[in-house]
Amino acid sequence: MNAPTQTQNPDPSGSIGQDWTCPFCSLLCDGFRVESQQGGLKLVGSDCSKAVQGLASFGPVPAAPSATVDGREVSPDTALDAAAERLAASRMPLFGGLATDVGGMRQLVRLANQRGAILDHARGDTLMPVLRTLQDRGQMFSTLAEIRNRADLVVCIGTDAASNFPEFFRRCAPVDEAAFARRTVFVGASAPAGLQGEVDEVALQGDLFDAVAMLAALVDGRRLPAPDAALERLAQAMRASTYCVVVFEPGRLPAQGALITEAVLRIVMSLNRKTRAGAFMLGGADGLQTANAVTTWMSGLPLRSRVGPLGLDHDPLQYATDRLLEEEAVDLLLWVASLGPKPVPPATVLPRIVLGHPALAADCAAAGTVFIPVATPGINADGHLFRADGVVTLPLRALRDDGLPTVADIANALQARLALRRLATEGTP
Amino acid sequence: MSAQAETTSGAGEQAVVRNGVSIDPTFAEAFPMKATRVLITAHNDTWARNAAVAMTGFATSVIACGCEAGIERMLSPIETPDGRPGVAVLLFSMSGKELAKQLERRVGQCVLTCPTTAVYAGLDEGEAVALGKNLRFFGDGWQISKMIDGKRYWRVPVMDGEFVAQETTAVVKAVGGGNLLLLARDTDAALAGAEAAVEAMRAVPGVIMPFPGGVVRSGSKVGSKYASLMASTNDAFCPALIPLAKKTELDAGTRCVMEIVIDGLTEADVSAAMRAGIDAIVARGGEAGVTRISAGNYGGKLGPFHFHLHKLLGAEASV
Amino acid sequence: MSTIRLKGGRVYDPANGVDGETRDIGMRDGRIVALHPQEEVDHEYDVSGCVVMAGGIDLHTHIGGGKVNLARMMLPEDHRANRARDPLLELASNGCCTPGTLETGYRYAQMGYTAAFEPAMLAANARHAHMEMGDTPILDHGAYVMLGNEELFLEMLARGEDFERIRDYVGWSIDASKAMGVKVVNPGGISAFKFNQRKLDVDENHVHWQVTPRHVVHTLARALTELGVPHPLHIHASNLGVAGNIESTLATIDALDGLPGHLTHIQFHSYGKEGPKKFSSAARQLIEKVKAAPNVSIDVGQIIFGQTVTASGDTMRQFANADLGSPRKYVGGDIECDAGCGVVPFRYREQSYVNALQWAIGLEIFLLMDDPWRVVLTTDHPNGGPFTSYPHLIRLLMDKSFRDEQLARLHPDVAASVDLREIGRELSLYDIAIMTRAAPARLLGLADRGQLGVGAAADIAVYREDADREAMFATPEYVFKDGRLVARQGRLEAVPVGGTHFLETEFDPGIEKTIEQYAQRHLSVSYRNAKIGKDELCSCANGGALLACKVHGGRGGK
Amino acid sequence: MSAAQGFRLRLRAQPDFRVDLSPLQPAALAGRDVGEVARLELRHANAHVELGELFDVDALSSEAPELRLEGDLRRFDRIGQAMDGGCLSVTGEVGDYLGAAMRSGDIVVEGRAGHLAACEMAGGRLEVRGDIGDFAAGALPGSMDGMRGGTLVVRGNAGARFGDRMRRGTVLLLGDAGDFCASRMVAGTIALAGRVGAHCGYGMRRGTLVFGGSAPDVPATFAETSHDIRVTWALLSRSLGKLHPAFDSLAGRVPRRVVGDLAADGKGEWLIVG
Repeated sequence: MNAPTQTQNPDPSGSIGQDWTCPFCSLLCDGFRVESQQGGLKLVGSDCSKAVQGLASFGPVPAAPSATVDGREVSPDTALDAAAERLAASRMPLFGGLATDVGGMRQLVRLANQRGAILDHARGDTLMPVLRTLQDRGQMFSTLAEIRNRADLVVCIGTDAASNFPEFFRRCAPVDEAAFARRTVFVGASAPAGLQGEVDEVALQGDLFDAVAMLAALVDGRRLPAPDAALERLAQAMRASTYCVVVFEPGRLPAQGALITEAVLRIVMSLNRKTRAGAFMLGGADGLQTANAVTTWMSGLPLRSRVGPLGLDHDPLQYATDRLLEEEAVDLLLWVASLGPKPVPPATVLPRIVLGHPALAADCAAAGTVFIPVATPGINADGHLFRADGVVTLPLRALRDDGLPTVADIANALQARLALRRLATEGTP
Repeated sequence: MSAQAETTSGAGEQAVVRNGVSIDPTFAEAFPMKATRVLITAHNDTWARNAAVAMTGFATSVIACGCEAGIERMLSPIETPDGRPGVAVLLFSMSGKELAKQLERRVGQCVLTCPTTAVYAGLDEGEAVALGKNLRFFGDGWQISKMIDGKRYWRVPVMDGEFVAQETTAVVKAVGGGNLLLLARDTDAALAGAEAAVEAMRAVPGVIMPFPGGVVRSGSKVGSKYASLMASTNDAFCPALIPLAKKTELDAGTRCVMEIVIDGLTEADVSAAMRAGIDAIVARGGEAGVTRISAGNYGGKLGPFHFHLHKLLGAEASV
Repeated sequence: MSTIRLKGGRVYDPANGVDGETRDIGMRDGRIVALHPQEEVDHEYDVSGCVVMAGGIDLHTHIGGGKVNLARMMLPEDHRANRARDPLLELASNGCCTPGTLETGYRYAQMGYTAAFEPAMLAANARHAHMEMGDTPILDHGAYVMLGNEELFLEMLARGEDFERIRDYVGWSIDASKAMGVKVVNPGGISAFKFNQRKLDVDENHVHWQVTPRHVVHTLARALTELGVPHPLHIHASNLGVAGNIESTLATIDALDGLPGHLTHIQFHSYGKEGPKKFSSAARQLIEKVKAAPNVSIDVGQIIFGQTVTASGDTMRQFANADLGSPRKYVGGDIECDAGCGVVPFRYREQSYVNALQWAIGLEIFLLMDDPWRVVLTTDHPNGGPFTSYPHLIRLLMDKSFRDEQLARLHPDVAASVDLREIGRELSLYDIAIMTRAAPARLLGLADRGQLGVGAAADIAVYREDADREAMFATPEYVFKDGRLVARQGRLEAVPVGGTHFLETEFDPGIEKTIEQYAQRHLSVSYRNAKIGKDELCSCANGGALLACKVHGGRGGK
Repeated sequence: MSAAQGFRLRLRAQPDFRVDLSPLQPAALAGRDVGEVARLELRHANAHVELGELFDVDALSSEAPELRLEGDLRRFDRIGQAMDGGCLSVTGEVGDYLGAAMRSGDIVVEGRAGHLAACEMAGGRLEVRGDIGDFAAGALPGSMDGMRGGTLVVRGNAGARFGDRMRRGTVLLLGDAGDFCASRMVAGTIALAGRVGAHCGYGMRRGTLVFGGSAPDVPATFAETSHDIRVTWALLSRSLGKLHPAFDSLAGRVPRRVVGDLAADGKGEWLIVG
């Protein structure tokens, strides 16, 4: 297989991640350290459950895991040959999962172009609502540092923010000398313990759709037949704040959540007529923002698109992984899960090629599956990921070298093999 | 429009006499105009009529009114788009542009304002002209558009509910200035004859008689001794001027003349109306006091539509 | 590497004073060389009947970074149509206003451009910008980092920090973001908008920091001069798009106080408020001022009729225009105490009085300016129109009768009254070669680009002579990048990875302490991650050549 | 082989992947012969397949452009997309994008239709006798308007987001609507004979919903107006009655009217008869 990743800190133990960026959620915290303990990895400076859990999936002894074809251990080259052969035979492949970094995604888009593949991310369902609102109406967003320095009112809608993003409130806590008091209001969610500043909860009358609609109407100054008193007070506070940030979590939105996202945008646009406000989306786990950003800039269209010799098309409904597999509208699944042992590739009768965390080997031992273990950016490879806001891109640095190739390495190697096959059969590279 | 320069008699033609009424061997000369029909409906026919009367007020002659307009007929609920009582109104003008202007002003001031009304196009074919299209802005942003069966309606919130106006109506080429001159022995006879003629003519579809009560007494000729006036009294038909005017069309027994002017959507509509008017006078007979029927023209030089009275009498005329 | 001769073309190479002489051009190992007429070459191209110029250089085109990608995501309808492509060399990539990076590279190269510069790179988004440019094939690229709205900079200015410290900060920012220059956007205004200020004139105070745009502009211009940065401060002045903004534009030029400055998309800043619509051309006022200010250069930002999208860091102005968007969509963001972004789709219409006048103002500026070395051809892609309209724009400038035909289609009040009707000037091929190659190279300090002298990089465009200049410039006969044939008659021949131009500044590293402390207190990213190293740049830029540019003996270092 | 105005296409076997049937345009195919139609290239995965490989083609003795498709076509998308004239009928089920952006002509589908049927439809008449999927009469991502004109009649039930961003035209739904019926509706008329799911009219800006069947729950961001709307109602109810007998009793009744969604522009209306 290709050259192993360069590693900057090959120390066997001790403090190995002075400038570590955590790849285990889309906040990409870069303020903690990692220590090597008995060969395992220990988080220092935080008790973030996501980071702790993520690090725990990298065992004390980085065994060199083997690639498998139909459950049989094979050499890396054999696995690549088998994968290339199956890709070449596929008439309509799906590249799913896509939990990878910028470098991996760049090469996957190129590889997809060779085979006319559909690209969808494991969390495509949580991307589509946000994307659809951006496509249909736009977006008005804020970022962590702006929240930290400016937001006197943070309204978390349908999320406590902390369960899935344990470091969120710490990352955007006001600076000591801030000239404003922070108030945080949770609509339809319970406040996490230990928050700085004033904290309130607003219970839902109806569901989240109802609450957001009513809030939008009230922020806009509409007279409603029977307004909810708590939401009326909240709307008043939002209009009176100097910089209000509305936080929501796309992963927790119900079906047709794009309508909530759009209502949030309406609230924010409406507030900005007189005061300042922004939305902040707590989304993008498993490299979702990264996969979407790279696909978009290279092709011009976002995820759930097909790229290939016949051009490009974007179809959020048809190109959903579940639907494609269920309807057998594709004939091969290439699954990428390099950022941890999840997302697990879906079971399917179709042939699978899995580029994944070594722990996925067990899920990939079935016949019809080629499994190639890959490195994780931020653990045993360098890389880049996009943060939840989609604006900030951070470098991830390897903590150690487990001798694993990156997703980009594998995608490159597959491209080269496919080009050779084409040369052999068509006489063109 | 009632501007006649002179009345010419065909060379050698003789007047036809019917039931004691003498019908001149002459013709009414008419002009192309632009016209539209709108339908006004309301909660009941009183309010529909109120709107229509106001809208067609001060619309006797394009000379100074901008358009000629009148009520064509009342409509029963089954004849209107919304199933309410209504009125069909016709508007005529010399150009489509002027017609559009007059239509919008009159509907805006007299129909939009009138309780419970709605207004619709009364013609399907023709060049579209704004009806509710600009009036909708009265709604100050609250107006709603609604497409129903391929037609667009505007719904403007007003104090009694909503004013519904179809977006456009159609403008067609039409005919203006058909006319009859009724020469009578005295005022009573002239009025009674004119009233009877107008009543008969109103039953004809597609026409209006735009003057007050359908009748005009100030028939005019083109030009004046005063440079600033375009038209002046039709001296050849003024009984007061029989001994004075350079030329008169009247004999001493004629003491009063009335004119009926007809605008119609088509040449046939104008013909039908004139025929109905002549028939009504003839039916009353010369004894009733209208002894002669004539018509106004400009010698056939100005207008393309010539309604020969004898032709209107049809086959009977030659008998 | 092979040796190539272009034989018998008419050469326009203003940097070397060559104005249409017929001569051969030799290339070897990616460079232009002098070849003896008898010397054997590997490839000889007969280019008689053709015009030979250096590859085009676009010094202001939004080709990479967050706001461009947001614009792409926002306009799927603009990206649905597929065009026929070469399946071997071209990967699927679509779009007109904000095409995918691959499409951007293909299209630029196919019309003879070999370098393009992203003018609005946020420091917070610098990696992303370099990544997108790295995925823009064939073209060399670089970016100007946006300064002048970061809270740290404004705070330093507000507390009267020593100029040297600010200069070090600017030097550090260029180095950290691997920029090729510095752009200031609505000086202080992006930050002011975060404090809910909706307007900021040149001598008006930022509501929170109590500093003026004049102060910001002058400080940055001085810092760049002292750091020896070749490209003058790239200035997107105050009050973009506002009727009567010529006043703030002239005041911004005054704020430079003789220091070098490049006023970008100047068309959007040259509006008077005369006439029935209180909106008029101030092109003559502007040009009078620029002629008298040799320290100032401009690019135009010509508008082109049709659908496009405006993407800018100027959140204050973009939000103000959000309701004018067509289709009605808006993206805005306040970003990391650094700057912001605003994206508004826009459709310029011939029958709009304002748009028609904007169009005329742009052309007036091109045609009234007597020194082509100080006016660069741009549409501010995609803000005034997509870069693919350059050949059309060139024809408008070179062909008075074509210009008049277009003028006749505009809003009648504009067509009947604009100064443009009276301007008979038609630009020459030599002028075009200056405005699209030689001048941008000179303004960027690219000594070996934008020219065809011996030793220069062999970035060359060969156009077949055609009286229809639009057709001629749309589809060059041959395009060479670093001596390699990359396009022939509108078809790609090779898709090399472009190189990254960036500056190596010198500054007192002591400034890092201040920056680190600020980042710890206020920001969300570790100070260490604010810096892009050269290796990292290489990986962001997709492994393309790193084209480090030295500063001109500045006074910044220790 | 001689030219024909109409053709019958009978599906022989299910394709391996989804097939794009947008090249099947009755007006464009009229006048061709059976062989030409069979050689039509259809997009199938990353390649093209000749129509004749999937369908048996016969000529019809139609006098006007016509296509009759027979078989289970659920893997076939874009039937009648951008259709401009002629008649197209399908005996079985169809895939997504049925009649998308169609401009004129007539389409009748006996079976059920997939997602996005009639999306951005601009004219003509489209009737689905079975159920219909999500986003029928809706908009593609990024498009400002969904259905823009014409008439859609659905005899079965509709999925979610029925009439999303619809701007113009008339839609009759005889069965029940799913959740978020008329979401973000811009204008136009949707007449409903059955029930609606949750959050009907969510984000509705303008447009009219006529509830001829059971009365819906009115959301908190809608408000009642009690003014006299008999004029508009007369116009609308008469028109709907003419379009389908299921609505011919509307004209004699007086509806309740609510407006909303006040969370959006609030100029939409519900006319509730049931």
